[in-house]
Amino acid sequence: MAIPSEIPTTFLLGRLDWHAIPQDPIVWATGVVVAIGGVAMLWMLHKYRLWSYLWTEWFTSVDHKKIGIMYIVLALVMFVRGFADAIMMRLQQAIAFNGSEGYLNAHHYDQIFSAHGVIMIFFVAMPFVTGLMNFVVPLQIGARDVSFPFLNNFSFWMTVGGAVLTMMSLFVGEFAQTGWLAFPPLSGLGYSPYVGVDYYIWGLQVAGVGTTLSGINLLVTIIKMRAPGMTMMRMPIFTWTALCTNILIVASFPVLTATLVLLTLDRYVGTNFFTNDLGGNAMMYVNLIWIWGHPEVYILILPLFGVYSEVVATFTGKRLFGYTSMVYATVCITILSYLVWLHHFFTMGSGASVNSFFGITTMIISVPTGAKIFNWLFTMYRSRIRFELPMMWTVAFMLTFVIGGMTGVLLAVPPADFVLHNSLFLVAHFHNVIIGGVLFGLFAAVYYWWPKAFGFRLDPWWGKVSFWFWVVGFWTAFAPLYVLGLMGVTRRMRVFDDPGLQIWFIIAALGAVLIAIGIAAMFIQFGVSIMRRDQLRDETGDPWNGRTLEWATSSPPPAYNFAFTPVSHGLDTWWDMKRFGQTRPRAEYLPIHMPKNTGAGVVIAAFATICGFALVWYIWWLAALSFAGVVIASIAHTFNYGRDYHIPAAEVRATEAARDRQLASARA
Amino acid sequence: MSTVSQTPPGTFWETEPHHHHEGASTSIGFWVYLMSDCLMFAILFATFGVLGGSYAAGPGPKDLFDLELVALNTAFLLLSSITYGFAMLAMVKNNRNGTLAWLAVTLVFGLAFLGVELYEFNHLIHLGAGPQRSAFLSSFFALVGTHGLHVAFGCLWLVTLMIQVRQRGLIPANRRRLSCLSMFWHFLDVIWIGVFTFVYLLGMI
Amino acid sequence: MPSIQAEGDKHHATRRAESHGNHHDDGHDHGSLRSYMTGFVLSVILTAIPFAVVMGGGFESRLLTAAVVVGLAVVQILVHMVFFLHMNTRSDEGWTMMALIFTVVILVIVLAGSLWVMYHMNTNMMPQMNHEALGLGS
Amino acid sequence: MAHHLKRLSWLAPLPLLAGCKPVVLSPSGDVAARQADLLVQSTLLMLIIIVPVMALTVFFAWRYRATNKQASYDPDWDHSTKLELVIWAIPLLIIVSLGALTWVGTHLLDPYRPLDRIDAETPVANQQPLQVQVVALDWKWLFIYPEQGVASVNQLAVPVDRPVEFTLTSTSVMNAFYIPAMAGMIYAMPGMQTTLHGVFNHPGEYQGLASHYSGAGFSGMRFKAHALDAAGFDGWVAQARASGETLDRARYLDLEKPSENVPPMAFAPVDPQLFSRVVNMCVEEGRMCMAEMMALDAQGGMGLPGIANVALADADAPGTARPVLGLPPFQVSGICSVEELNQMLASTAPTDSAPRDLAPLRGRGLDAPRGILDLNLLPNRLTQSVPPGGADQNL
Repeated sequence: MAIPSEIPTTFLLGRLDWHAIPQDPIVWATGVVVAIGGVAMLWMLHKYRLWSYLWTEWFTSVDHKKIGIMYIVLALVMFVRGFADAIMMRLQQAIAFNGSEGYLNAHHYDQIFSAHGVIMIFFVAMPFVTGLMNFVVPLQIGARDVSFPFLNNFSFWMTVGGAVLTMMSLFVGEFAQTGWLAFPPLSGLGYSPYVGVDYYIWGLQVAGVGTTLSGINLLVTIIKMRAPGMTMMRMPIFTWTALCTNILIVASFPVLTATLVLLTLDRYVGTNFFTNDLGGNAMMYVNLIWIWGHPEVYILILPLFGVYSEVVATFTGKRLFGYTSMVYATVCITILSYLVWLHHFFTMGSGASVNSFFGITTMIISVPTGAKIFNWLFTMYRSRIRFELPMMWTVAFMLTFVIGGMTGVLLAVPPADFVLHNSLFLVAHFHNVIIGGVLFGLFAAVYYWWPKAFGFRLDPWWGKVSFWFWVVGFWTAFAPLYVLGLMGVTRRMRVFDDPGLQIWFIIAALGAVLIAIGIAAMFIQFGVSIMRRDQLRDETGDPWNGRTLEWATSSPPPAYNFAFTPVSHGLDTWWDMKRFGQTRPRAEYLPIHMPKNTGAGVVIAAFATICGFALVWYIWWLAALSFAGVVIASIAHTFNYGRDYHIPAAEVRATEAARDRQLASARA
Repeated sequence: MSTVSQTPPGTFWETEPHHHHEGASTSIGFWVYLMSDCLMFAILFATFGVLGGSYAAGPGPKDLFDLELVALNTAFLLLSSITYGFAMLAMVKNNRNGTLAWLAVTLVFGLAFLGVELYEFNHLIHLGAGPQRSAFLSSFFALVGTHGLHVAFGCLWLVTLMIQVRQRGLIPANRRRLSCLSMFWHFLDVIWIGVFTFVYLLGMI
Repeated sequence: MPSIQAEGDKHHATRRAESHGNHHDDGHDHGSLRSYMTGFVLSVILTAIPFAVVMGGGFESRLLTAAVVVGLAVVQILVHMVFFLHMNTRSDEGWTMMALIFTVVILVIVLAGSLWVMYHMNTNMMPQMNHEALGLGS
Repeated sequence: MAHHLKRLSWLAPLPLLAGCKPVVLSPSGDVAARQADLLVQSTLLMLIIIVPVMALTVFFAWRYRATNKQASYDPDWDHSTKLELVIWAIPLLIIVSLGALTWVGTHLLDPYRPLDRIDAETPVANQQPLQVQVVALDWKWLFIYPEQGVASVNQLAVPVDRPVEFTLTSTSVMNAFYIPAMAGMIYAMPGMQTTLHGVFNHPGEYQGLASHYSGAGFSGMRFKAHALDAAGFDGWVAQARASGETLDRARYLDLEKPSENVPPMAFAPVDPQLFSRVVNMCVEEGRMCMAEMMALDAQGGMGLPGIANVALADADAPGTARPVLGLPPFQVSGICSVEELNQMLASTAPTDSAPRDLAPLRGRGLDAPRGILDLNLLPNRLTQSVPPGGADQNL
């Protein structure tokens, strides 16, 4: 709040001065906690001499499995931040009644809800999904890595760079106070003159480059690197959904990039794309950002549809019902997701014909989605369901998601949207599909593929604790929001004057507490499982009696994934292999051609992040230097022709022999 | 579908040496990148389409554009396209010096294009018709400027590749890179067709 | 289970080196002098006509001029695609073409959709006036 | 209506929590009521499929649990054309019915469409709607009653059972105007004018609010909407008139400055051109009005001389800031004479609010459909995207 209206700019530090430190005890306390945690972590790393291990084995790794895991770690870290924001909002809304201003001022509260949305979408859901695809897809299609392993590493570090910029805004300066999509003119220089929106822009741009490149990479991997015999209609369903997701990424993130560039020009150069004067048109921004924004929703949910399909088929011990219609449903959703963007702004006033067109296309999407639900349902029919945690999450998803889908279709009816738009009903709806669809699926996926990634299972007891707290907590937190929406309460409110509403907000806050316990239980589960890893060890590589190729190799898989390339003769290749007893090939091992690790990705991404920071604060010399750094480091990287090496046959032989022994002991 | 055969359909593992030949994904990968870039231009075109008539009571295209200059620029870009084509043909014939020579010619045309464009921008800004004057000019500078930035990046890449070809010759990695840059260069040409048609020619009608 | 007697490691390494050294087909068609020249001549013509038309003052009907200019641009884009970018249905098993078609579909949706939406928005909401009353009208 | 409500009463259960009713489902205005009806009908339509799916999920999950060895097990059954037809067809049928409902409902309840009925029984007779001009300011609402010549801040009063036509705009950022009990919401945006038609059927005091986040003072941007009987409304107007504070352009520019949690105010008389100037963003002296600018743009702009026709913007005005890499903000100077301006502002947006029949189910600004992409170019429709003379100019 204490930001002066005229911010002096110096050559050396740009706008950066003491005013950049937020005048807010809550932020200070957070800063102290983060600093203590950070120092403790650094000390641990130093004490156990983990630096060079981390650098050589993880940070510079081009192994898709390790990059996938790093993505998910990033997502979990950012999830804690995003959830902290959520619980702060719930608390504020639960107490800001009867004349109370609550404990957050507008400057702080408005940053929190903007940051919550940005972080949850861009730095939790996106990296989580990307990490999952990175880890699973090459294994599922029988490949040794992705098409462009270096690019994969670089994409990851760009995502980290975006996250770092966003996190930095908490302690240095401020974050956007505009909502997660930063509509102009509010996000224009006139109404947001300080650094909040600039952090938003550069955080997303840096991460967006990573996302686009990662999308191209995975898309090409699926197109070009499939095992022999694996035709399109024999691809595992998760790979199919990953393919469609990456198509959506490649075809929608450029829209976001271009839109944000235009906003940037408005803010830095004074152009008039979205200003009120000189011919600018703010509605164009809303139109463009939603052209990206709607496919984005499907980028998040589609891969999880794939996860549910894999989980259902595995834990019912049954072939997936209606594979073909599942594929067509996925493709339909991919195309249709580009035809519905206007439903996010029916109430802007585009008129009845436009509104009804987009309303109806939106409803049409529910048809393939409905078909998917039925397919999972009929996969369960006449099956033998093992209620392991992934299956529990899947059933919880099916029951939760249909409600979210129903309220979604409801919001697609323009006249209904006229009373529900921007209300807490809308907030409840999208949390219903994103938590009930995306997050539940991610938890199922973590439990399902954890043994593949680390060689041991997760502890089921703590997993069940987490599950029940999450499911009950979710409904306790969001059912009241549906009710409040029907009472005409709109979103992003900081204080309320109708005391009758308070009880609902208190219930919602209690739900958030339950969810917090669920999250804590999940982290305890990870810790407990790591400590008990020897009891939980998976020696077969196939702990769930799986159907797809990732279960054909050991847990965790060797660097090269498969010593020999698998050949597919139909769906569920691993299931077929087991059926015909062809689970391990016997032949002379060959040297395996693999990409080398490189630090170039870390370096270029670090320069890009510094450049973003310099641009936020108008530190032009640093921006120029770091941009030159990006260009020079990239060019220098292209002069490196020796990017690969061969794993000698002897090493492969030794690894595979160890696996033979492991399998033998598992059988014994 | 529900009939499940009981005999193995064949072997499930490829135990013979198997070449995923290196860089097989590069051309499709780069193509996909170009498609995403194309969508970025689509947004800039859409913005120009919506805002291109908002002159804010200032000058419109007829007051500002000089078609002869645009024709000259188009000629530069077209010529650079065909000279890049010749470089590729020389590359196929394994003629390193020929490739380098044609790349150099391409670079000259590329730089000439950039020079003319910078002259045009400079001229407009001097007139007072800079990107701040109206939404039309904002979207004009954004669209044409983004294309120009791409050409500038292409020139930088071209220089890098010339050095690499000189150093290492026409090795497969360099051939792949030359093909990628070829796609990039011709793609920018395609975008330019859109620019001169929709921005300049239609603006002057 | 088929067991193939594999050659020794060393032998492999040489075979790999060979196959790396001399493959020209990197999944991409490089065209021929003839195709490049055809493309070039065609695009020169297709560029010259619209410039000539517009610089010469255009046709009587502005709509016709615009249609001719846009039509020729579309043809020229196709020429560039075929002769310079070597688009065909074969390269990379048709994926290149698929990607292109998909992009064009999205492009059309985005462009047409934006213009349509924004047209309605502007018509409904932008300040309007009866400019004839002001004497500004044509 | 009422029976729908009863069916949905589970949504607002527990007498303990009462005291607040789901106003969206039991509103006091006919438009909102019809919107609520549509909401309920759509929900019921979807429950046709949602309920069986949820029931089957639970049933299958229980029935086919691994421990239940009695249940049949058919691991290779993965396809049934009949079943797949059904699972695609049923959602499709529901969506087709819902789509039809949506198409009609959207056109019928389009906020731009003048009302044709007061409530389910009463059609609109020869009754002109009450004009209310709404301006979203940072962070308060200004209501101007052009017929009555009064204005109020953060307080709306309208007569019961008389259609109201709101024309809305904003001065700074995007906003949305929402009286849940009356007629849904619509955006209010700077330099643009939106329209909302609504009516109150029951007298009372209702909550009105901003529903689109607009910055720091957004939470306090609330007002009370009073639905009064005819006498009460006249009384309210008289009281407003008695306030004695004039709302002219100078007072407006003062009012425009950001302020939070503003208590209700009243003004009379009101500059009759004020709203028109706000929409056209030319309340300050010397600025070119938007309509004038667009008319000029439609003629191809003002040419090179137009470049110089600008003046530095007032650096203290809200929303003005100098971009770090650009020139200080400037604005276009108006060129119309006072008479021309008066004529133009008076002729802005002629409202045609006579009750209509159901035939052209379109917004006011548009004519009957001619296909999805048909940009019909009427000469007097000045827009930014399509100047007269053809879309070809800037497509």
